[in-house]
Amino acid sequence: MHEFWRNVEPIIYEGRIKVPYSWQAGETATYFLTRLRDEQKIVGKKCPKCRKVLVPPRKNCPFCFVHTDAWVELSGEGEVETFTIVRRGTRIQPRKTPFAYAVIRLDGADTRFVHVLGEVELGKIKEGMRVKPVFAQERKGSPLDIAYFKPVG
Amino acid sequence: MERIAIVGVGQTKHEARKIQDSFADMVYEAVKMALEDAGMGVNQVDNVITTSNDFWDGRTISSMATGDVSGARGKNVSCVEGDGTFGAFYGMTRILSGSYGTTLVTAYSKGSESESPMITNAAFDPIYMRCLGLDLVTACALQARRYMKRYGITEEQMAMISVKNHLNALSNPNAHLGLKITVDDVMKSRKVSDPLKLLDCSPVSDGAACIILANEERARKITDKPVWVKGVSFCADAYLLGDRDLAECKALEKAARKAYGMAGIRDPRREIDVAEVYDAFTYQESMWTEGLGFCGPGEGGKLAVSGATAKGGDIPVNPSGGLLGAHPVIAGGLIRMVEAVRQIRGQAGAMQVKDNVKIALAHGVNGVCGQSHCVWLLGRNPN
Amino acid sequence: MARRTAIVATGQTYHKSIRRDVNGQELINEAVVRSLEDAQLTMDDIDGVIIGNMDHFEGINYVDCWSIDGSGGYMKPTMKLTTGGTTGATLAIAGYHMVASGMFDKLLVIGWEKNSESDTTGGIITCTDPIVERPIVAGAISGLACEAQAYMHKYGATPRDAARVSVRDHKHGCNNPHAHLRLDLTIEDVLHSPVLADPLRLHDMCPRTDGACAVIFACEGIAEKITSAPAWVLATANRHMFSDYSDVVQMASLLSMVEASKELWGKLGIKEPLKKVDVIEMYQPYSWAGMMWIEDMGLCKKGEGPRLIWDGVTDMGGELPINPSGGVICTNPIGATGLIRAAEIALQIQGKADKRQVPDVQLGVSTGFGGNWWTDMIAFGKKKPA
Amino acid sequence: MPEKKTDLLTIHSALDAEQPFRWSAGRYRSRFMQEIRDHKRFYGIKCPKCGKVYVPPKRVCGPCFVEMDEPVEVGPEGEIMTFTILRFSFVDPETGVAKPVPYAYGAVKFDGADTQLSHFIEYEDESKLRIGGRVRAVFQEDRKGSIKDIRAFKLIE
Repeated sequence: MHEFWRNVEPIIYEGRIKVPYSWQAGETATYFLTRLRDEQKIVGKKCPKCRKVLVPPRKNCPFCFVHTDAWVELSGEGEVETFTIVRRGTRIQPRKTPFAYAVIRLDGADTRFVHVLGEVELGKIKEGMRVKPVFAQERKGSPLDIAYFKPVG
Repeated sequence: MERIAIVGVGQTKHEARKIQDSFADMVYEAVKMALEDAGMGVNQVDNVITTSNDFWDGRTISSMATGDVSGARGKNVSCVEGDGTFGAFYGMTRILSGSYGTTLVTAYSKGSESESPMITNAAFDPIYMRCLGLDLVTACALQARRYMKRYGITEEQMAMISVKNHLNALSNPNAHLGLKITVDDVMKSRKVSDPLKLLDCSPVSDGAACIILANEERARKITDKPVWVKGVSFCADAYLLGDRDLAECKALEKAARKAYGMAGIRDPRREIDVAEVYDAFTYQESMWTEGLGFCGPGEGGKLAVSGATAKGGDIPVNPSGGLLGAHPVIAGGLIRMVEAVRQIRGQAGAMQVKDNVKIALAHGVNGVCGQSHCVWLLGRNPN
Repeated sequence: MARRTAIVATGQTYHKSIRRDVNGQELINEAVVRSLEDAQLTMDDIDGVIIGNMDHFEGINYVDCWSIDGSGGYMKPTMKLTTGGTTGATLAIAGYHMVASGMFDKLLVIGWEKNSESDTTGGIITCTDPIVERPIVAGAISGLACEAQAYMHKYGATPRDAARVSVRDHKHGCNNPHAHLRLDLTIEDVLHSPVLADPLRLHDMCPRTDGACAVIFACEGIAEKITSAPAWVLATANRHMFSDYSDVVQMASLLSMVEASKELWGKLGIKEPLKKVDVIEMYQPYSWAGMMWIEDMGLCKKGEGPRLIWDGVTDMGGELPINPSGGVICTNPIGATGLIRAAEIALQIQGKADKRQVPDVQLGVSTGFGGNWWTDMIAFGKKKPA
Repeated sequence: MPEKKTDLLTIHSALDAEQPFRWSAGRYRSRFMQEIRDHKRFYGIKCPKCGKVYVPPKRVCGPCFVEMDEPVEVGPEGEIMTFTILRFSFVDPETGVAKPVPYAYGAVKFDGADTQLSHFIEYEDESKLRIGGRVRAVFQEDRKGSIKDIRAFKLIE
């Protein structure tokens, strides 16, 4: 290699991609998110073919490729199927570490719902634990209108 | 199906950071190596498939950066966005369609140039999931716990996989992270997201890989050591994490079944001489060995500690060190194919599992928690 | 032996500047459902799904995995391809190879984009080299404007000539219910629209669109059972040269079109495409390209493009109608656009193009454009290739 | 379906949302930008097979598929191959903010180069801008090893 290109101080360009996004929720997700915001209710939608209640709701069933039809209101309570206690923090996590994510089987739903656990002793979390949603004071039509799920009783 | 062979392979040394190389500089090395390995000039390459990911590269139309150095000038070219094994599948169909005799396939990533939690968080649905701040590691931690709790698999059993693969990586000149460690080292490594600890997780590396495919007629002219494609298939499971039981890998089972059917394999554990699987985390090697039928459901933990998957075992897994040894993201699966080819040719050096490797498996994954799998069966003999 | 392969069915959304009522997966689903209805098939009949868009327009990584809810790819082989503006054509070419190879019998191919979800120019700029080009580049529009300036300088074409191309496509677009823009513009309307970047005016340019297109490819033996008029793929050719914008030196002609069309006409044994081809759906993101690139495609000599346009050769009813659908100037959901071109040619060959039908189409060509002035071309025929 | 027609939600990405990167320029472009930063000089690289001089320099000549090595100094003057004047503002992905218009942007071929570097072109009088116009680079005072060390190209009267 020619001397000119050898032991060159490597130039690094510290850049970013900063494109503003505005995702349209569509009718189905809008209904789910506005029920969280306005009535602190979790709703699912039922597929007429496989009879699964999908939470979060989808306009068409990913399993059967048919349109879902009936809305189903859930109590919001459920049980922890699995969870992880996050130790390494990143800028985009909603809470300071250590905190827990959980996969929750909501009563009356056939798909699982993933969210954050709060007001809980991390050492006490285990599979099967009954939990219920705690809604945020300030809600704006987002999955974070549920601040976290906490143990029942 | 007309016979297709891999006639040339190349890969860079995979490292934490290739600070002196642009994408093009890095990919050119792997392409040059594959052409030299096949003894081909670039004009003998009929068409080119690049695989890249716009998000990891920080550049939409990321295929633009490496088209010229992949030898695409004056040729038909395309780009698959996803793991290199998927790009290789499309490259193969470009020959089987009768349009081309040879296809050159590249795959690369520079994991060092972006913040991986931000990049993988963008794989989550922007309306329902993204604001939760999940990334590949925390989502896979949920899967790890679900799987290990379901079958009573212990962290120590998974740590054995880390010990095995990091040790194998020591004898792999291209690997990024060869380490001589013990189960205790793994158990004491920094907790990331329970049950995943630092040494349970593959690193994110910079690196590139390249393979050259040819039809039978061209393959026999190009090389006396063609490695034949015996079977290949891919399959995707449901998307949202909640739409699946994270302890299961049905898409891998379906892809493996189809690929085994094409290759005429009935007892994978006995008929496959070596497997290079997509071990982004220790628990994944255990899960994928079950999905591939090397053992029954939930027996991945026992298999990991049985010694069967070590270099001298009856079903060696990742003698190259796998992704735990080097993980240049998009090139992860194509590197598995490169290592499988070297094993069949008996050119794997200190990593060689035995001298008469007849059937090797290579496996790639797209998406979070192993949502979409591609399984390749490669062989020494055409029929 | 390669299996002859055809497009047997197509489905498109009604393309709009913004589809607030659906999210990305639901937009994709609309096109997929329409293609299945067109083929009288169900999702169970489909062997695999390939999909494409441009990541940074919606900011979603691993779209092949994300799109399962809408694409129907659940527990099926699913793969993503993306090559910038040419993505749609890249998908159609992949659809051909995957089926002709024997690995799939009935393959669903989907192109989509929701351009309303981001600032398109801000998104497209990220295609450039981050170090040498991106800090100073001014989006796709500036590159196209530079090309038009070079062509104007070399061949004396005028903004009025370009306006005639725009008027043609806007007129054609009025016949297409799926088109995003259906405005019957005059030359003066185009000339008086605001200048975006010399010499390009607003109505010379394509719009930003939310839209999806789904196409089903099938192999011989199955294609004939699905439709009485399969649109057989006769040949494909593409060139994606130039990794760096600094290499794109030939600004007054599209070098990738010169090379790709030479290969395509060679494969088809066509000496005079103007006479042999019945209809073209061209990925022409701005009016000037409608004069320049038909020269590079070999329809006429360099500099003669404007005359061909003014003589009405490329109008409906002309010798070689171009963009009966209204083309990209009327509709541009970028990831779908190249596939929409292929779908529109299939409709022409199948005689299903309603008010935009060109009579008795035997041979049609669709193209793709994007990246560093890349070109993709696909030829479709009514007669099954020998 | 929902009883009362609520207005449809749009989910906005966080205002400060961005994907940070640290791209390596690579050996050839690093040297190119250091020469600009330190000596206000421009270097290309020559293909041993076809003789083409690439600016900015890189490792491989695409058409010949051969590695290049020979550095070639080009410029300092150059010629406008083509240009445009931007009159429409858009979001610059670097800053997330719209870029002020009008400004000129064009492709400049340095004397001795075979490819063209695209950059801003500064002008007092729009009508003087033309293809073939002779230009010279104008540099920032405080240069940091970025392509922006060239403030723009200016017409030579």
